[in-house]
Amino acid sequence: MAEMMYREALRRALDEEMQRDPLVFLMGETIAERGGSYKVTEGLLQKYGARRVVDTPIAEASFTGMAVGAALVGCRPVVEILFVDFAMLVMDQIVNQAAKYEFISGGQGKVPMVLRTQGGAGNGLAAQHSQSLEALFYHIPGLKVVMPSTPADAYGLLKSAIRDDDPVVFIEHKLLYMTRGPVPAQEALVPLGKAEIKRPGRDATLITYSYMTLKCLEAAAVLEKEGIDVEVVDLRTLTPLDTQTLLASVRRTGRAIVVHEACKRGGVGGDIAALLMEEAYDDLDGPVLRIAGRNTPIPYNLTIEKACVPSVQEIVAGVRGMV
Amino acid sequence: MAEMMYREALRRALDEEMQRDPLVFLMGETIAERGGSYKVTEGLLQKYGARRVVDTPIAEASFTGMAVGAALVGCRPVVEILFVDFAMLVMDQIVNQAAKYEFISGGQGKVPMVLRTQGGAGNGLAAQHSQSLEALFYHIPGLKVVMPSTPADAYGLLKSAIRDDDPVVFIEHKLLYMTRGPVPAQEALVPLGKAEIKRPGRDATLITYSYMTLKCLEAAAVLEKEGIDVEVVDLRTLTPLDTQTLLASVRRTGRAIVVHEACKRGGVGGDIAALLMEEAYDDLDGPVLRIAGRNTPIPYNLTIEKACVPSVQEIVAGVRGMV
Amino acid sequence: MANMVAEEEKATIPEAVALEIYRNIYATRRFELRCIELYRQGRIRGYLHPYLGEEAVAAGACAALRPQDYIVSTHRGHGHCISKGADLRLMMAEITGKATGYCRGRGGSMHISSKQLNHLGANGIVGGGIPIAAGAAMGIKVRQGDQVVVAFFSDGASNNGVFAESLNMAGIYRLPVIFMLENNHYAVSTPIECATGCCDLAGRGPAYGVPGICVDGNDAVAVYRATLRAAERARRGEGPSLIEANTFRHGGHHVNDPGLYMDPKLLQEWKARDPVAIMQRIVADPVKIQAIEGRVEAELEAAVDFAAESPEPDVAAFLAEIPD
Amino acid sequence: MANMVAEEEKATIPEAVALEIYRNIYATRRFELRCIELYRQGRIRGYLHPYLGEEAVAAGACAALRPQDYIVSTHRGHGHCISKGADLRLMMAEITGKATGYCRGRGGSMHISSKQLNHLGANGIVGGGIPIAAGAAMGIKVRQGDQVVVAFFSDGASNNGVFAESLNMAGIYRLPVIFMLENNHYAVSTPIECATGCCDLAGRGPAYGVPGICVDGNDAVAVYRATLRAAERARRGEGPSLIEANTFRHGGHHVNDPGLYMDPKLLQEWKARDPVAIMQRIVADPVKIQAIEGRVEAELEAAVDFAAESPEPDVAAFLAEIPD
Ligand SMILES: Cc1ncc(C[n+]2csc(CCOP(=O)(O)OP(=O)(O)O)c2C)c(N)n1
Ligand SMILES: Cc1ncc(C[n+]2csc(CCOP(=O)(O)OP(=O)(O)O)c2C)c(N)n1
Ligand SMILES: [Mg+2]
Ligand SMILES: [Mg+2]
Repeated sequence: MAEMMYREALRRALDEEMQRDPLVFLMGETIAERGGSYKVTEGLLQKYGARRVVDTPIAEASFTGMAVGAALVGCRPVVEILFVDFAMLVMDQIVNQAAKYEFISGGQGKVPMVLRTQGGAGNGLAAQHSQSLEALFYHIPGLKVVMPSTPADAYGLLKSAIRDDDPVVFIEHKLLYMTRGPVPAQEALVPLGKAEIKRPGRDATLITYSYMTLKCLEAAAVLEKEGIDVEVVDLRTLTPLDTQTLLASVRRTGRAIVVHEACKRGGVGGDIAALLMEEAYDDLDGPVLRIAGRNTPIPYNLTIEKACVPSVQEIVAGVRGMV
Repeated sequence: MAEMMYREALRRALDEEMQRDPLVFLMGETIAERGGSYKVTEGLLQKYGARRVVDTPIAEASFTGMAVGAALVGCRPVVEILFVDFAMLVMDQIVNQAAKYEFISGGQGKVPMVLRTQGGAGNGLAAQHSQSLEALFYHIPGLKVVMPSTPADAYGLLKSAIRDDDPVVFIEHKLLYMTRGPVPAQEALVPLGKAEIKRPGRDATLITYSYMTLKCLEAAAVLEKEGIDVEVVDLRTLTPLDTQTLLASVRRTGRAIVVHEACKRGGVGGDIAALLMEEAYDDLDGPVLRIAGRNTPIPYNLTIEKACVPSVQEIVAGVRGMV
Repeated sequence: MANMVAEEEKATIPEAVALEIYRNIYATRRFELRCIELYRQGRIRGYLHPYLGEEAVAAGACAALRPQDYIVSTHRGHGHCISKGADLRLMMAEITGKATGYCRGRGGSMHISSKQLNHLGANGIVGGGIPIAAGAAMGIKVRQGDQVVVAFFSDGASNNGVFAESLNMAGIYRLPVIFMLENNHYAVSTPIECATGCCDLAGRGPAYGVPGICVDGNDAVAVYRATLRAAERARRGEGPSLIEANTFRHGGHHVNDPGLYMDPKLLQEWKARDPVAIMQRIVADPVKIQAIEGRVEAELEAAVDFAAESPEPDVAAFLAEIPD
Repeated sequence: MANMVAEEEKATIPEAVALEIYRNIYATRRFELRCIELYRQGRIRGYLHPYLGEEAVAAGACAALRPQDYIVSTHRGHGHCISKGADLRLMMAEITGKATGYCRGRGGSMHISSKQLNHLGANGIVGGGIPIAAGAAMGIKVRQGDQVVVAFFSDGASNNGVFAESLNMAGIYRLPVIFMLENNHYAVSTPIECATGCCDLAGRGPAYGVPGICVDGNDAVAVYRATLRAAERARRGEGPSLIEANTFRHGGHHVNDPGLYMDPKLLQEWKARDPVAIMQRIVADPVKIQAIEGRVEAELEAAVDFAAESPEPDVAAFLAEIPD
């Protein structure tokens, strides 16, 4: 095990996959010379050259479309969209092209591309640089959606995403880049579609992903002192969703809260809650609840920004209220 | 009451609002000369001139952005995006600009625009012309989402949408344009945010909207013969959601199914189901279920296309299984 | 059309090429007419956008390509598909929604593609294919292959932002892509003069550093030559080209559009320069022409029969294929 | 920069205009420097993109506008806001996230706007404001007003599809909008030569039927004159103009970017042509210059104090405002 930062883990994944497969290449804004806004691609230009590490103009729609085209001729492009907010510029290419191609071609072609992007609030970046928009991808058949919370997962999932034959939307979190954690010294893939129980517990299940996993673990630590034993399930991959692990957990604990930073209305929490209640109603002691972002754009001011996303206290109170 | 087609009702709404307010104007592809692909804007160019009925190039992102700008200087633009699938091209302008403006300006400005578009399967138009994507707008704070099922609602809601000071995504259904129904002879607005009980019933609630309202009413007619009395609630407006009417209904019937054509995964059904269970768990006899579109793009072939969206039989079976 | 290359290029081209071009023009013409019949009979559904009148663009362009080269097509894509070498049976099966079609009935006319032919697909999103073509060219560069990509699209798509973006990026990266702008002068009912303040569409190339030329799109030989030059340029690593091929639809935007808004005089002028007739004059030999036409008719009837006899996609199998 | 208008236009302009321009250039310069200090002290958060070195573009352009004219700004928007007449107190309050700011602390530097000033807003999406500006101009036409709209944006944004689309539509509809392309030669660290195959950005106008001219963006008078001409043209109903104003950042992309990738020779050359100094030479009168500077310093300190003393937005009130 090596200790490393989330962003280093991502870089290592890119590096190893580029080494392994000459068809993997990167495109994005200021990812080459400058190494990316969050330094994830630092050094890769020097190592792999300008043919495989490509700085683009500010033309998100088309360079994402280009990734689709490159994937169709057998490459494995990884495009970086600086903020998931800007992914709104590429929805046509993602929703109508990448996600649909295999289907409309009757299975003739696949689109093995990864769209790396980054979301979440917390740095005073305001309404167009702080969104959590995974629900928009989650709803589209043909896409896989990955949202790692730890360096090890970031590393192992990005490698799997690159090797996957479907288009994968890989969403990092801006507050995670500098977090540290152990990553296996040897190559280690994390399969897509497998949730991980980050903390086992008996009294209630917190279902979460990305940065909120850290908050849930903090909440669990607080609750532990009160004798409440909480299970924290980190989805890691939203689609395919690991319903098996989820169902097993809530059947064991009988209570669950889905926690995410994205706005509650129309967030994936509702879908997961509905699904668990459809499938495990009789094993539940009450409704599956949601603790999620307020239904508002994110403001610039840090104080009110903080009020927009779930806090540890809110999660603690939520669990207390249900057990 | 006058009998008219859904598309005629829409046209009447546009006509009356343009008559009433010189700041209302229309933009879209082939809406002027040709009267629109679905003939909704027919005759309006002749009546209001080229300054207020504007044919655009195929530049959806920018003409939608132009609507935002026009709204900011006091107009009430109504833009037409031919298919909701193409709305993926304008997500940046809708999500990052229109929906955010009031908030980021600290309430200084409003964006009173309507984006009229059209969705749904059923005509063999395949994967890029048949989607139901309302969930993507439903998740975004700052937007209102309207999906009328009848000519009267289409008429009254479009008028309200145009007068509303917020950006409204107004989604019609391609299979509804030629349906007929009564529309008040006098001017009659339908308020945004009010669901309508299209059929009262005691045994279970079907919560639905848009074209699926017709299917639910058909299902209710079938079930009536079996002695099952189903309430059909047509949401009409998805945001703001009329939770009051929904809660009152499910508290009365104790059972509910949300029915929509959009893919089940991440559709609004999950959100509504979760919400109802959070709020009315003790009044329910079981989980709120969902009957929704398969998690797949829509194919061209009519037979398999049909298999992708809920049928009357499926709804009937769903209700039978729960009462 | 000031800088349009030679109105009707009579200079000799290899006979095999001329015959191939004529075959594809004629096959497209007949295929489209047959599709319109089938549509009227309810055997084709959804949208059908005939390529009637524009056949020379696809036929000329594809004749300049090798099998390993790629094309990206549009909603008006039958001509591209046929000229890239499609099996008419698999095409017709697809367009009639049969399980035996190129896309197993899932795609239809607007989404036809063929992996085997390196045809990356028609597209229901106007302009949607342009960045995909540029990306395929980028992929070829990454793979260090020597293929070129032709992106077909029309005047309407040229007003969409992805065209400017893709042109610009193709220029920067010197991608082996040819932007084949089929200027048929209309986007549905909107004439190009109403959709831009500058109708010199080829001129948009230089604005982004990409050479742009204008050719007579009803003259397949002119298109062929221009494409050949652009393909050679691309293979030499000199980058993309924009070719504006001027042409005209012989009818409305889709099968149900009578196209009444079209200028009748202009339509007549363009019809007088029918690509089928122009190419017949170039091929010249009536025996060869007849032989080609006979083969095409037989192929076409076989295609219609094949499609008619083919099964519909199986519903249960379809549903079973949907992933979790 | 071949067709760049007169390097440093010395021709007389009304003194009041010259003084206003100098005031805005100087105020912007000082405001930015003060913001950087405050950022280092942690009193400004998020992104801060200084307009240092580019002040003449906004000051020159806005001097050609009337109060009722509109502007649309960018992430690098302080200069636009100041030159449109902003109250520095409300600006500083906004940028430090206070409840008294233009946007009540919700927007910050990247989203500042003022309804009262007809400033439609900065934007966090590169290029996002361009169609909004065209649309404001469309709205003016619908209202039959006589205002014009200036869209500020930079070279990076000019490679985004919305620029081409908006330019094209502004041309068709003859919208009263001025596309003010602040070519500072970089998009973050990417030099414009690496982001397009054709660096004649003004030349993109004619490709869409919009006249394009190139001016020295460090010479506020040149920008002023060009804007005035474009505004008059717009008011006469003749439609949009594209103005490429060449300029250069005096530092990195944002406050935390040292900008080491910038060509030091070029930077020095541009710094030698500092817009503050150029405008001082034009105003010439040292007494008037000093008077302006004195007033700006006082205003600025008052703004910093006002912001410091202003309350943070109230959390409970904020949450209560969220609609259902
Ligand atoms: C993004 C998008 N907008 C609108 C449409 C509807 N539509 C289909 S074809 C067409 C006209 C396209 O014109 P052009 O690009 O000139 O192609 P042509 O039909 O002339 O071949 C339009 C507007 C679409 N399919 N996609
Ligand atoms: C659509 C979009 N893509 C990327 C970014 C990230 N970004 C912020 S500023 C910037 C550079 C913009 O360059 P330019 O348009 O030249 O403006 P300048 O910074 O030079 O004023 C980038 C890439 C963004 N904000 N929006
Ligand atoms: Mg056309
Ligand atoms: Mg710049």
